[in-house]
Amino acid sequence: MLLREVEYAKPSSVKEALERLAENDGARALAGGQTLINVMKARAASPDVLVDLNGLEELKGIDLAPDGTLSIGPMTTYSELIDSAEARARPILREVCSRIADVQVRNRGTIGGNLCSNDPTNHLPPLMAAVGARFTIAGQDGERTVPASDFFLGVYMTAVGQAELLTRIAIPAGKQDGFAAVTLGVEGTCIVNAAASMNGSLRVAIGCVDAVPVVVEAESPDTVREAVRAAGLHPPDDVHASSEYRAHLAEVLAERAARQAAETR
Amino acid sequence: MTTIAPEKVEVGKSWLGESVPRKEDRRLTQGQGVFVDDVKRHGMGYLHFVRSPYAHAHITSIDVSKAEEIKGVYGTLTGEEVATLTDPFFQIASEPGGQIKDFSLAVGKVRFVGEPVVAVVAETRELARDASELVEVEYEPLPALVDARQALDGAAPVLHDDAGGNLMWEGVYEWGDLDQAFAEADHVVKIPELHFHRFNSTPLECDGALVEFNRGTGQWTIHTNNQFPGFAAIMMGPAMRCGLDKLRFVTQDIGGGFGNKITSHPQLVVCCLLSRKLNRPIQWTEWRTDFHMSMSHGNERWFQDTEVAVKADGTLLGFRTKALDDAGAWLRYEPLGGVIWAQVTPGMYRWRHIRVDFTQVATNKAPVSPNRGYSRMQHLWFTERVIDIVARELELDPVEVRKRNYIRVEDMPYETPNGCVYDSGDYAQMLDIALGLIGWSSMDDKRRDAESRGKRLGVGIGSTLDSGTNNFGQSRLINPELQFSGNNEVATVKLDIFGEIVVTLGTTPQGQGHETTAAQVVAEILNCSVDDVHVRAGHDSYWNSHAGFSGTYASQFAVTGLSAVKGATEMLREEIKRLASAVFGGVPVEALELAEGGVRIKDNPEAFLPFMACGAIINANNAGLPEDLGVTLNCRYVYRPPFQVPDVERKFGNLTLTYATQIHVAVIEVDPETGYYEIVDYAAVDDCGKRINPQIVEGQVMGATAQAIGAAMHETFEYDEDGNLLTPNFYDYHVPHALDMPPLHTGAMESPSPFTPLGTKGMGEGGGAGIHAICAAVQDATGKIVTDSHNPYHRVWELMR
Amino acid sequence: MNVSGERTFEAPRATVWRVLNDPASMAKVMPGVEGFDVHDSGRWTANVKIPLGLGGLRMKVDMEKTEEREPEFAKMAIKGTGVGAMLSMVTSFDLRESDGACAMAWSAEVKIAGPVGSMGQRVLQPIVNQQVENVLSALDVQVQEALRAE
Amino acid sequence: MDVAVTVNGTPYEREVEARKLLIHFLRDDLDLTGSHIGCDTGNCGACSVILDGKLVKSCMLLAVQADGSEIETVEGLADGDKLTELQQAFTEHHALQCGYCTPGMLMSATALLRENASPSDEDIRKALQGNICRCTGYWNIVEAVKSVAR
Repeated sequence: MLLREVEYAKPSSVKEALERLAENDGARALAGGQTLINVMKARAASPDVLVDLNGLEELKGIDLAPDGTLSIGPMTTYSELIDSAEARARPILREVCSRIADVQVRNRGTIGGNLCSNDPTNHLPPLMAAVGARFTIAGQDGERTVPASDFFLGVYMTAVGQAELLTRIAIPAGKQDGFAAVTLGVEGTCIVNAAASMNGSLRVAIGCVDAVPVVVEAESPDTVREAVRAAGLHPPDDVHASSEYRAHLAEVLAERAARQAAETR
Repeated sequence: MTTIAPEKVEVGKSWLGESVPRKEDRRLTQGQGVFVDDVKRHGMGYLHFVRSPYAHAHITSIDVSKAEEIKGVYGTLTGEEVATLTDPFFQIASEPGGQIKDFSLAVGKVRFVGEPVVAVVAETRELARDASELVEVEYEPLPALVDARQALDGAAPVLHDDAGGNLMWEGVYEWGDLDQAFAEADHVVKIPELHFHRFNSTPLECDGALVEFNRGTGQWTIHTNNQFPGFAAIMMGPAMRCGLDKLRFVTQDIGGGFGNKITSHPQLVVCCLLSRKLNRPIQWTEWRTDFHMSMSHGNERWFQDTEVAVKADGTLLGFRTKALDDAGAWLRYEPLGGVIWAQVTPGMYRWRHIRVDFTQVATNKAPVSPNRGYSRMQHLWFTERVIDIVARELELDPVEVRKRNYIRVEDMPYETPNGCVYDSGDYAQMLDIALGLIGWSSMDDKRRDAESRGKRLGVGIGSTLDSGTNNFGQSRLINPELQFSGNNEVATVKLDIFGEIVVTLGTTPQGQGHETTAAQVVAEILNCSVDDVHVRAGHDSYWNSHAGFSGTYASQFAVTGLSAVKGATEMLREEIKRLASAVFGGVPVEALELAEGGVRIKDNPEAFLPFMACGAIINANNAGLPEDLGVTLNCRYVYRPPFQVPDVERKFGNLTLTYATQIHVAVIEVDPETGYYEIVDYAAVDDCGKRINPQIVEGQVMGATAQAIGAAMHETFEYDEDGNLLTPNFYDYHVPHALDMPPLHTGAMESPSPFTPLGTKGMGEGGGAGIHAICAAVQDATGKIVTDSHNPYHRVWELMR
Repeated sequence: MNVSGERTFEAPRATVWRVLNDPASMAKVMPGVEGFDVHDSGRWTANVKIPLGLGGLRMKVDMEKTEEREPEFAKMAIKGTGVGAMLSMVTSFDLRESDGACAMAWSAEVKIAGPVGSMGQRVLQPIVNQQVENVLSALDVQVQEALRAE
Repeated sequence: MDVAVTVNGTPYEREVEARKLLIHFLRDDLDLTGSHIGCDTGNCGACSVILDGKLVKSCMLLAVQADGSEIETVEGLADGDKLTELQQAFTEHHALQCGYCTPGMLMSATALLRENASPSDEDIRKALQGNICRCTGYWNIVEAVKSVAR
C-alpha cells in the first residue's frame, strides 16, 4: 500500500503534460491509475514523476463522425463510455466495458489507460485490434497515427513512447462484432479473451496468450479454429491455466466471438 | 433465497431462539468500530518487516546501518538480537519436531518466501518501508522443498537440522479389526491418492498490533486482533522470559478470524521487543500480500494408498489410509492437526474398523495454522470422497450409500471407534430436507434441460460434522508429556450502582455476535430486556475476565461462552434474591422472583426492589447489611465442560463435546468445451442443537458456504518449484464476490445437545460440506473420479478430455 | 522458466565468439545498462534498468563465466539483485560454423522472485521472451559492427 | 503538497507527501477510520468512498489527486444518531458479521440506490461486485439492499 517517493505534476494542457514527460525520462503519465497505482504499491515499478492527465478535457469526450467513425478521448472512463449515446454506434464497446472489473474501477479507469498498460489480462487491446482502431500519438514534435497492428509492442509496452501521449482512438464504423472470455469466476481476472469483427472478412484478436493480442483472419466462423491453430500459439502458463489449456481456450473463444460477430445484424 | 426452519414452540416470551438484531451493528454500520489499525498512540513508530525473497537460504550477513542512518527511522531488530533476547517458542510436538528452534525472526536461515528477517521502525508507514529496502541481507540460496511427498526422500533438502530431517511428527491410529473387516468385505475399493489443497479463509482484515511497554510496571499492553490470546500468552511468556501478568491483551472489533488469527505470536513478540528497545508504542499492520505469503495457510494433506472394505450392498466396514500433512516451514500450532481430525474419525458413518497412518512434514512454504474446519475438514473431505468414489465403483446411488451408512438417530448418543461421543442429530432426515430444497425429484428433467443447452449437469452431496468445544487432552495423543486437558471459558456479570447489568466475556469475537447472544441469555435469566444488558466489546486480559483457554476458535462460544454467561447470571440472580430477602426482612428466597427490572415478592408485587436499588445498596449504601450476606452482585463464573483425559495408549476418549452437522447439496452446470462451470442451485441444511439466535446461526452457515465455494473453485495457495507463491494477492487468489454466488436455499433442524447447559452446540465451521458437495458434483458432471479438493476450470477441462 | 532458441549470424564464428566475450560489446547488448565494471575476463558487474513498460526495474547484475570451450561453447551464471526483486539465470550458447555464417544455439533458465515475480507468469514469460529478442537483435548489430571493424 | 478536501461536509486542509494514497490520508491524517484496507490490489473495496458523486476505491488514488473535491465516507451516512434506511436494513437482514467490509458495502449500495432507486437482484449484485465480504456470502447483503429498493 506504500508507494516509493514520487513527484506529482498536474499539467493544465496536453502541451504542458508533454513538457513534463520530456523533462524526466523517469516521468510517467497517470491516467485512471487502476493499474499503475497498484504496480507502484508492489513497488514493482516506481516512476520519478507522475504526470496526472485527469482533468485534461482535450483528452476526454466521444465524437461520432458522419462516416460512422468513433473518436474516443483516451481519458474517457469506462463508465462514461458505457453511458455515452455516441458510443452506441459500436455496441460492442459498451458490452465489453461493462464487463471490466467493477463499478469503482469503471468509474475511475480509462480507455486509454487500459490500452497503454496493455496488461495481457485486459479486454480492450484485443477488442481494438479486432475492430481495427487507429491511435493518435502526440509528442513534443507533433502527432502521428498508428494502426492497432503497430500499437501493441509488448506487456506494458505500446507505441506510445515515454515522452508521448495517446491523444485519440479512432474506431471505424461497424456493427458486426463479438467478444468472449473465460475469467476467474464471473468477470474476474482474465484467463483468455477473444474479440471478433466482421467487416467483409472476419478478424479475430485473442488476448492473454502472448505479449500482444494475436490477430487471425478467417473467411467465416467455421474456419476460425483452423486459423487459430495455424497461428501456432505458445501461450504462457500460470496458476490458472496451462499453456495447452490457454491454446485450447483461444480456439473455442475465437470461434464464439466470431459467431457472435457473424450473427449480429 | 428460501429458508426452512423448524417449528418454534412458544413457551411464553423467551429471549432464547429469537433473532434479535445485533448490538454490535450500530457502531459497525457507522464506521465506529475499533479495529486494530484504528488504534493510535502519540509518538508511535510504524513497523515494517524485511522479508525473505528466497524459499530456502542461509543468511550470510545482515547490515542495517544504511536503514538506521535515515532521518525518521527509530530503529531495527534482527534475528540475532531476537535469539539473545528471547528463548525459542515452546514446541507442542514431541520428537522430532519438538527439536525445532523457532524464533520470532529468522535466525541464520530463511525457510519460506515472505519470512520476516528484520524489523524496521520509523516515523511513518512509508518511511519504514523505504528504510526496509536499505537493509542489506546477503543470502546463500539452498534448494527448496515444496512437495510434501518428497520431504522424506534422502535427497530432499532439510529445513530444520535440529529435527534431523523433515519429519515433524508421525503416529499410527488404529481401531477395530482391519483384517476381519477386509476379510468380510465383498469389495475392496482402492484409491491411490487424494489431495486436499492449501488455502485459508483470508479474513478481510489482516493481522496487526499496537504494543505499548510500561517501563514502571514492566508490562506490555498489546492491542491486537489475535483471536486466541490464551494461546498467544503461553507461547509468548516463556519465550520473552516474563510472567503472563506482564502481557495484557486487548481486542475490540476484529475483521474476521476463522482461525487464521491464532498464530500471530511471533510478530507480537517482535512488537514487544521493539517497544521496549525503542521506548515508544509500536504499530504493526500486515498487508494483504504479507498475509498471503506468510500467515496461517490451511493444512495441505495427501491421502495415499487408501483401501476401503465394502459389502456388496454398499455397507461400509472400514478403511485404511496414509495421511501425509504439509505443515509448511514452522510448527506454529502444529502438530495439533495430527490429532484434531480424530474428533471425526468415522465421519458421519457407522464403519468400525479404521486405520490412519499420519505423517506430518515440513516444507519451504508458509506455516499452516487453524483454518475454519481445522484438520476435521480435510478428514471429512476424505470420508466424503471415499463415499462417492465407492458409490461410483460399485455403481450405487450416493444418496443410498449415505443413508445406508449414516449413523442413525436411534444410535445417538453414538460412541465412535475412538471413543468420541456424537451427541445428537438425524443425518438421514437432514439429507432429505436438503434434497427437497434443490428439487431432487425433478433432477432428471434438469439434466435433460442442461444437455439441451449444451451443458453437463452435476449434483453432489456434502455431509459434514462441525465438532466443537475441544478437550485439550487430545494434545497428549501427539505428545504424552503435555499437561493440557479439558477446556474452560469465563463470564462476569455484575449489577452496577445505578442498576446497569454489565457483562464481561473472556472471548474475542470476530463477527459472531457474542454481545447479542450473551445479552439474550442474561435477559432470559434476569427476566429483563436485552436492551438493559450491556456487554463489553472485545477482550481485555487485564481484569481477570478470562481463563487459560479463553478465545474464540473451534466452534464453542454457544457452549463454553454462553454456559459461562448462564452460570454467572444465575449466581447474580441468586445474590439479588438473597439481598432482597434481607431487605424485605427475611422473606424466604423461594418467595421472590425477578421481573420488570427488579426483584419482588411473588404474591405481593408491591414489595418491589428495582435493580437500581440493589446495585446502590451493595455498592454505595451497605451499612447495616447482615455480615454473612455474602453478596457482591459481581459474579464471575468459569464454565468447565465435562471431560476426561483420553487414553494415550489406545488413542481413545472423548475429544470434543458437541457435534453440529451440516449437509449441503450443490448443482452445477459445466461447459464441456472449456471446463467453465457455474453452481446453478445450492442447499445447506444445518443442525447445531438449540439456536439462541437463528439469524446469527444462519449467517454462519452462509458465510462458511461462500468460503467453501471459493476454496473448491478458485482459492489456492500454489507455489512454483522454487517456492514462490503464485497467488499472493486477490488478483490471482480469487475470492468469490456477489456475482459468483449461486441461489441458496437454507434449512435447519434443532437436535439439542444432551451434554450442554443450554442444549446448544458450537457451530460455524461446517463449510467443508460445500467443498465435498462441489467435488461430488464435478465427478457427477464429468463422469470422472475427482481426486483433488480444488477444481478450477482447467482441471475440470482436463478431467473431461 | 526456460527459454532457448537458435540464431544465425552472418559472420565467422571467431567474430561472434569475440563479441560474446568482449564486455564492452556485451554492455551494449544487455537491456538498459547504465554502468558496467569488468573485474576480470570471467567476471563482470552491470547496473541495469530493465525496461518494464510501467517503469524501469533497477538491478545490480553480476555475471560469471562458469564454463568455456573456445571458440564454440560458454556458460554463464547471472545473478541480479534489485529492491525486492531477484533474478537468477544460467545461460549457455553453442556456436557452429555453417557455410560462412555462424549458428548459435542458446538456452537460458531464468528465475525471478520478489514483487515482480508475483506479477504472474502470464506477464513475466512474455517480458522475458521480449528481452531475449532484444538482446539477440542487439547482439546481431554488435557482430556486424565487429565484422566491419575487422 | 497541500490538499484541501471536504469530507462529509467538513473542510480539511493538510500537507501530505505526493505518494500518500487517499485511503491513508483519510485514516491516518483525518482520523476517519471508518473506511478500511483489505488488500493491496484494488480488489476488495473496503476503502470505497464517494468522490465528487462517483464511487471510487480510495486505495487507487493519491490524496493530492483528491485536492478540491467533495468526499463522502461511511461516517457521513447517518444523520447524527439516526441511521439511514440502508444502515437499518443491514442490521435487520444480518448483512454484516465482522463489519470490516461493511463501510465499503454501504458506500457502494448508497451509490447504487442514488442512480437506481429500484434495482433488480442482478443490478445489486453487479453494484456490489467490487466489494469483498468474507463473512456473509453476500446473500443477506443483497436482501438488505433489495429491502430498501423502491
